Amino acid sequence: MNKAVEEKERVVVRFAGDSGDGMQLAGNRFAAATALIGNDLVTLPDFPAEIRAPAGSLAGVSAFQIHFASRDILTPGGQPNVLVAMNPAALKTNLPELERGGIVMVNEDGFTEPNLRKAEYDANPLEDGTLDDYKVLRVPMTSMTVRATEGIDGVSSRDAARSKNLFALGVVSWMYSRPVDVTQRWIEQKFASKPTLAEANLAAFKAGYNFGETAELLQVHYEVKPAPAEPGTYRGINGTTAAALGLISASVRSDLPLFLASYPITPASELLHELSRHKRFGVRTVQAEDEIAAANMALGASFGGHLGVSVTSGPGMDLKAETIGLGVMLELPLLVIDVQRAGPSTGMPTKTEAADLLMAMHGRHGESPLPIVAAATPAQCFDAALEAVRIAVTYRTPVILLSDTFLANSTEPWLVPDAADLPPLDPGFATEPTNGGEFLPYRRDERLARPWAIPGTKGLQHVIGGLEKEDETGNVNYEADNHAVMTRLRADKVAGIADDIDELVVDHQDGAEMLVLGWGSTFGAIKGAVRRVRKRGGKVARAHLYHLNPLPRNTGEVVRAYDKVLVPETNTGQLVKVIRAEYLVDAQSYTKVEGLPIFAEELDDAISERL
Amino acid sequence: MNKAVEEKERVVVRFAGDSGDGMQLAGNRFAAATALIGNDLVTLPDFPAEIRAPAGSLAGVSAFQIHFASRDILTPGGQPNVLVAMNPAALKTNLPELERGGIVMVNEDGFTEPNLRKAEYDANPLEDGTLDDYKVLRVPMTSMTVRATEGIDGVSSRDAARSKNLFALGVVSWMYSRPVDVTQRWIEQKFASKPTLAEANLAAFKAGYNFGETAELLQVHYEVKPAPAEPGTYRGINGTTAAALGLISASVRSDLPLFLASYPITPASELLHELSRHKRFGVRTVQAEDEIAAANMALGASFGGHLGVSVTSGPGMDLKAETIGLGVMLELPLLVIDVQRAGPSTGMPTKTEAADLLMAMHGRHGESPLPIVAAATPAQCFDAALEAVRIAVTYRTPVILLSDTFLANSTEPWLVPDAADLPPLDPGFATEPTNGGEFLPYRRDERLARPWAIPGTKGLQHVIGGLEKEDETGNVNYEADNHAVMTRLRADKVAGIADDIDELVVDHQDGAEMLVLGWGSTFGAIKGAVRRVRKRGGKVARAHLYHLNPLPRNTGEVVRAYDKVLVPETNTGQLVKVIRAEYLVDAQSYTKVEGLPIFAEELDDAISERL
Amino acid sequence: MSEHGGNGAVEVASGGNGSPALTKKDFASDQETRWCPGCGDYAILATVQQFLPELGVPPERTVFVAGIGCAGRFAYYMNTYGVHGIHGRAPALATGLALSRPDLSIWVVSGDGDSLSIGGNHLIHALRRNVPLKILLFNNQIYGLTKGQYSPTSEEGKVTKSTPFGSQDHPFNPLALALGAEATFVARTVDTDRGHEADVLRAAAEHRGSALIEIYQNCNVFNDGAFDAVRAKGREANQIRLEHGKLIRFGVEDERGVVRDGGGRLSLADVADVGEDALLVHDAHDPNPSLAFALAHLAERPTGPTPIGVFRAVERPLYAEAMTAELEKAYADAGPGTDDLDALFRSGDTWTVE
Amino acid sequence: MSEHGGNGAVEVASGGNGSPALTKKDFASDQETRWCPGCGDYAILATVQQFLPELGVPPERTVFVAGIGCAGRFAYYMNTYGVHGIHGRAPALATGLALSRPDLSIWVVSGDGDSLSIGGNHLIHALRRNVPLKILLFNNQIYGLTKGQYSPTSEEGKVTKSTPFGSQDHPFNPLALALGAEATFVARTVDTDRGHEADVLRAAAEHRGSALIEIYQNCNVFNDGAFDAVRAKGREANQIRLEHGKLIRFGVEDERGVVRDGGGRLSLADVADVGEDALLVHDAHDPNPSLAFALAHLAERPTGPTPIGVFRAVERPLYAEAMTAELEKAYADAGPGTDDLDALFRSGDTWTVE
Ligand SMILES: Cc1ncc(C[n+]2csc(CCOP(=O)(O)OP(=O)(O)O)c2C)c(N)n1
Ligand SMILES: Cc1ncc(C[n+]2csc(CCOP(=O)(O)OP(=O)(O)O)c2C)c(N)n1
Ligand code: SF4
Ligand code: SF4
Ligand SMILES: [Mg+2]
Ligand SMILES: [Mg+2]
Repeated sequence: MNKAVEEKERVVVRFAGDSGDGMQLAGNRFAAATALIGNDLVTLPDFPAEIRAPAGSLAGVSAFQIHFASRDILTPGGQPNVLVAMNPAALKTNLPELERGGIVMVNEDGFTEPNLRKAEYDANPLEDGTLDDYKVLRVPMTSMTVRATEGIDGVSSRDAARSKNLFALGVVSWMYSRPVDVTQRWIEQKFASKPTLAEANLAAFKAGYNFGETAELLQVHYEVKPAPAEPGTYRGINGTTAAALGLISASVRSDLPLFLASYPITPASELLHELSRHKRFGVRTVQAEDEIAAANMALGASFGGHLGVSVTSGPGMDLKAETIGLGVMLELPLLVIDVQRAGPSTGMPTKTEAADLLMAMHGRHGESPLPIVAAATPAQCFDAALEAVRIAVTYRTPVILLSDTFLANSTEPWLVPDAADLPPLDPGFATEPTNGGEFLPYRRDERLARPWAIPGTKGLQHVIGGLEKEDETGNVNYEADNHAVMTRLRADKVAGIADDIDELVVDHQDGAEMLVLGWGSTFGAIKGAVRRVRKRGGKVARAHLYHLNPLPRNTGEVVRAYDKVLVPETNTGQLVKVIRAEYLVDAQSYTKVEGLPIFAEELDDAISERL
Repeated sequence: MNKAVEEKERVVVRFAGDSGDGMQLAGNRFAAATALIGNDLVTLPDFPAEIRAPAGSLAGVSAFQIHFASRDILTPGGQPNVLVAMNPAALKTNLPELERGGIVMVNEDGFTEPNLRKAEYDANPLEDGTLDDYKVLRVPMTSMTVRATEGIDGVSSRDAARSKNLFALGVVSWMYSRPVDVTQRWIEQKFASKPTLAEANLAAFKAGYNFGETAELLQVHYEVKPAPAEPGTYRGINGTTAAALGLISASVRSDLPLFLASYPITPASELLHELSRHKRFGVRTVQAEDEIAAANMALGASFGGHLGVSVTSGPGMDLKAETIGLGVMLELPLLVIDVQRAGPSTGMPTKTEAADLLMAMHGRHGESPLPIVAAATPAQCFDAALEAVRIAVTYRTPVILLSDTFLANSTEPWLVPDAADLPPLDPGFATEPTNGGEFLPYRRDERLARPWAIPGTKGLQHVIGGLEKEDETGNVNYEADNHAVMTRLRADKVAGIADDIDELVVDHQDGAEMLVLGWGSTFGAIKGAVRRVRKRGGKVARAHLYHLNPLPRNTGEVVRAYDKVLVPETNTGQLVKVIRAEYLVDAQSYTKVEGLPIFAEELDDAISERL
Repeated sequence: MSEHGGNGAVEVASGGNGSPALTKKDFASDQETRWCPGCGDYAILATVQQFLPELGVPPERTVFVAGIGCAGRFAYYMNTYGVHGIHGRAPALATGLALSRPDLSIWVVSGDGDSLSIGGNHLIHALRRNVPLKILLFNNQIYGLTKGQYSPTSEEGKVTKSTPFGSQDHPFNPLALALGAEATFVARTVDTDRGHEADVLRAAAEHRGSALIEIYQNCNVFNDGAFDAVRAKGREANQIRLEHGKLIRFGVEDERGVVRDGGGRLSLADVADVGEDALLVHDAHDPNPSLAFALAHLAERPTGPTPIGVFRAVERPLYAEAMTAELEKAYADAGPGTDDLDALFRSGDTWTVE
Repeated sequence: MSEHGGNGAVEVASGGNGSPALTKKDFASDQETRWCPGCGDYAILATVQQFLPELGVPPERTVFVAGIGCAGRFAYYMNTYGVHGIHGRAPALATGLALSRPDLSIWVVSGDGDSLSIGGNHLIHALRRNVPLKILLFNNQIYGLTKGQYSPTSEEGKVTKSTPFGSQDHPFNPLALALGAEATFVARTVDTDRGHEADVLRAAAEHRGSALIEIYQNCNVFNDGAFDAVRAKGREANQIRLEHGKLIRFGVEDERGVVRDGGGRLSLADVADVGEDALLVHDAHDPNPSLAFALAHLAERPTGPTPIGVFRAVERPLYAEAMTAELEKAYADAGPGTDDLDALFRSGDTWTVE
């Protein structure tokens, strides 16, 4: 039976179920197929904070959202159009965000008495009218999956039930006309060693797809045309992988072996995991005893002539502060990546937030300025990593690269570059005494960077440390004038980087009186919100900061050019403090501190109110 | 023979010698006698950074400066009028600061060939005209001391030589007509158990005094009349002791046992040493294994119902950051005292600087606001400590109290208060469930402070931790709205303290268009500089911040009331950033980052240039 | 302040302070437990809640200080006072509490990463100081909460998320480390062995001072079966149960034992071969920790016969006990008043201006 | 990169890499030494500078990583590469250097506070990992640089600036702690005993892996005479010099020795009474650390007969040695290039837009 096909420009689907239900997998496979069709997309997983909360409990719900469209999109989307709910808990926690009139597909088999109780439902929401405002698809996914896999020998009905996520994937794939072969191929490869599992999963997936085609209650399905995109090869990538590839690229292009020392912490651990797999690129990874050790190990490796990197999240940043300060004094390259998460203290480890900017700037005792780079989108973490390394190596300084949970976990298409086009980077190790016979480890070049002389280089032996140093010689020195000079030199070196970075680019619009200024992961939401405002004829300009210290030279000019400056942040207003202090403009804040990214829709409202 | 007596309004004397020469003692005794006469005074010791650099070396010079006058004074003084130099190294390092035409008294016996070499003098400065612009007193102090102590049995000439600092003290005491009996009594008490030493030191002191009376080359001596002062009992006090007494007073007035956990670090160790002596007041002190442990111990003691305090300096602050953040989440009283020193990193451990303000504000991950109090003068450390404790206990919050090396080591007269007049402080422990049967550890009072329920209280068992808490119940909670609410509540609680602190007091002057705004140890220099400017008819106003977070309610009003706002700081400009960001006024910086306090003279120039 | 639980030593079954005998319920909080189904932590929680009433220390004078990790969640499930601190610092926070409140019974709960990786320094210092803390080290040889990285107790070559090619480092022997750190009480037990666990907890509670209790805890999600050799049903034969003053023997019919060979080294032997007299007698009270240390090294990994029970339990003055008593007295009798303050203010040179 | 000093083990007196034999001067920097006159640090500095040429590792491939403290100043006086890090973290920084540069000979210099108080965790982890570092622990049982507070090795009851009524805590036994932390090489020597010190340094240099060398160092300003019992002239009789494979005996005429009593405990005896055969033979190579541990506890404090020398020296794979070699190879032969990057970028699902 042939069903109607409707075209849609953009769709947001959310898969939600128990941690054990494999929703992340279903979502990721749906994203893969979607990417291959050529839709633009952004995804956002939402893990439960608990290791594995009791099955069926509210705390145990795991969700995966994907926003895809036939035009470029910027955020994982606010309200889903479709919600797949595998059990009552998943329905309860996710229904509130579903658009009125949206489609909710539930796994009927999951709505058992005990599960309803665990979800704290007094009555069955499928019966009591809770879902009246939505298009409801009640599908007994578990039993249908079990039936579909009957006869595959070696597969118990318990195993079979586990494949229900692929059944769900099948239905949704049909709904949005996703290609079958992509998923099929993946299943075959993934379970190559376990043929029966492969067979079961395949059967489940197909059963779901066929259910879509045949089921009475599904009359239409949809098509989302490919999005226009720059020609080239693409892959889906999240911020973690993008950062990893950026670091490896920096290592290859600089010939500096990559050395990562880290202590596990959510969400930063993923980068440690990713990099630990790249032997081929000579990547050394160490799981240190704590974050202090991790930072010191990275600094030690830098002293040895490696590219020393340490990645962590909020609490770990606190612990690295003293060592970063040492790095400021030693003037050695050191990259510290802060994958920000919701704080303060242990806070909400799996939730996103970007409230570490001022700590990055001021979170060390004494005057210890350092450059700060922030990534804007998942894929842009690649460039951000390259840029952070460039600055660290060129200026012999610790650099803090700010990312966050949202960027780390969210996926978007990445236009894969040609490695040969990536800028080479010369570490410029010192090989000769600076000064006739003598080596002056703190004699600076025109950028105020000092020589990087690594052990093994004859005649350049020197000792560096955390005590104030004499200008040029680097000997310990406690004199008043020298301290003033060195303090200024350290500051000027960092400030001078402004000559070496791109100016702030403004997406201006004639007649615009408001500038929306962003940094970090608010990029997509801001661009999307501005587009929405403009669609309705509103006039607003937009700019995004990739360097937070120093700020681009023209930043003052830019912010002064508008009557109103609005700074959206997922903190209580940090960049806005910097802008106000630097340029004395009455910049205003839009803040959201909920452990969630800002969405275009809400920011649209915020902008419109203020226009 | 009777010599002429001249009167002077103010005098600055500096005692300088080798670390082994006992200059700190000579200076301190001179200060004691000076105080007892009723002069106003401020002293400043300058210790060598080295443990004990080689005798006679430049690195080994130890100096003590005292500024005393017949009117109130505010700083240890810029240029000394008199320099006592016990050896060539002391002369070399201190001569540059002596006023042209000033008196330099040298210990001739100390100017030996080897000592000249150690001081890197090619020629003997006593011979080569180096001292032409000064009044030079060449006194063979060592030999005269030895001679004076001859015949005291049990005193070798080596021991005797050690008393030459008292000889020097004797001469200077005569020069400025200091009473003899004060010093005499002190010597007798101090060496009660070692009568021969007492005798020797006394002989040396008297010999010096008599030398003054008899020596040809001293024709005049001076008198400095008592300074007018508020009636009452006074004692000389430095910032360390004042803070210690403030903490003990807070403990007595609140009935909270004082618990100090610290890890030794210069210059903060002194407070640990001081407090560890006060058994009588039930003061518990612990030398922890590191600063992280120290902060956690103090926090644990606070949970137990004690007054938990930890004192440290820059590097230690870095290490306490994560624990302070935990305190912000636990909402327990915790006092962290940062005796700032010159940074970054290990920096210049014995030198002063106040560059930790922005770290105190932002040096933790996530949004973790806390109150900040800063001491203004050595004696004022007493009130600052009381105030910091009041806020910590009243608002159940960590508080950072900022002091610095200069305040800690410098001495000034302190008008001793009556303990009974000190404000009592009620810890207000929770004793009853908040809510019928239930206890809600995060239900707040009108100040937004939560109940402090300590172990042992039946029925109030509760568990608190670093994970985000549910409003009122304090249970772990990861919901978006709750996180927004709690983040705001934590911020509002701290911001609300502004209703509970003094307004910013302005020392205004009609026609003044410039406000000099200070915080911390710049108090004396600012007041002194402003007085100098006004003396010359300049018009300038002055205000000093004792609370850095929150700022007094009227701060904006005050800074907006002047065309120019000048902020002197011993950092590269930190408070100025805060003022500019908060009030959008074009406040300007005067900064000095030399490991030294700002002096009134230099600030006078800075102000005058800008008027 | 009451005498119970004072300085961390309690007479077991003291019947509590007059109050009606305590029950397990008194120690269970209303919070929903959130460990993975099948986690060894559940068994430990049950045993602890079951055991505590014995001590007669009421919940309000019992405090659980926990680190970060799955283990750290323990505190939320106890109806006592509790602090869920930051990662690795629980022993330090608990030390501050113990020094300020010697009247409390204080328990620390921590994982192998929390205690031995980031928190190693605080652990060894708490032990050497002999602070009255009962430290429960849930050793699952893995990082659970962060989803499966290796820990300082994981075996060499362990393949985990952070070590896809196998871990590189040689693990700690937690008991040997504690003994090297001058611990006065060192013991080991197994999560699911409720009887033995309760015995060890009882001994720890009776001990005056700090006690380190390593609990083999199965993480069935990220490191399942790590302790099967001594934990799985039917493997009791691998448990060398140490009891003070008793011969060290084990096996289904106690047919094996521990002997000291000529070189002075400890080894396992069949009682039949060596004879009873050759067997070592366990002396947990030996002031010298060398025997306990040798026993800790008898099995480097829990893969075969492994000693459990109390390795060492010796008397040593509590940290700051004398001082604290003195301070409390000074404070209690003549609680310092404003007159004392006035005297203090005026100590040293003073002068008066009329 | 040269084979010398590789992985921290060097053939002593290898005569260096062809370069003219090295001398003490090659290792002395031009910086003025700034310790108190009479400080034990001077003697150690002289011995180290004297000894290093033996190794044949040139100054540019030798690195001194120092912590904060008087001891930490050591680095400035060596004409090698050096880092004067932050307090307590030297072993961690040195670990990063060792892993990235296995060709270097890396020495860590640290005090008892730096290593055992704030830095305890990094020390024990470096030791358990067997990172090729030679760690010189200058133990003066006091905080020198901060002008005299007690340290984790100070005796109980010590009166210092921070403990006017006497310290409260029981000290660490540094060697016992190291042994508890799985150290592969543990030794002790005395600052002024140049000959013995050089022997110990030599043994440490020859050892493949991390070496902890406790050096009794006199702080004549804040803790003078702490080691007189074993250090002062004429007290050599109190030095129990351990030598692998030799009988453990000491005394002016070797008239005393160490025996193991019935209970298996070590004790001192007169050779005349017990006879030579009863004496213990030192086995530094015993894979089991129990004997070394017992010897470390033979003298709790250096107040009487005290063992010095090499307590333990055993082989164990270096941390990450295999992995590092592999990485260096991968990097060296086919140094990863842009082609490898392109392949890496395109791994996983990709799609193309024309
Ligand atoms: C300062 C800091 N670093 C890292 C983390 C992340 N973290 C939380 S628990 C943990 C280790 C958990 O392992 P373990 O201590 O063995 O406890 P388990 O979960 O196995 O019970 C880590 C690394 C953190 N919360 N804080
Ligand atoms: C983070 C930090 N805390 C404290 C200090 C202060 N400090 C410097 S050295 C030292 C201890 C010195 O003792 P030790 O390590 O035994 O070395 P020694 O001076 O005795 O050779 C301390 C506490 C510091 N520099 N940094
Ligand atoms: S991850 Fe392991 S330790 Fe943590 S709760 Fe689950 S089973 Fe238990
Ligand atoms: S204080 Fe002690 S350790 Fe430090 S230099 Fe002086 S004598 Fe040596
Ligand atoms: Mg664990
Ligand atoms: Mg020391």
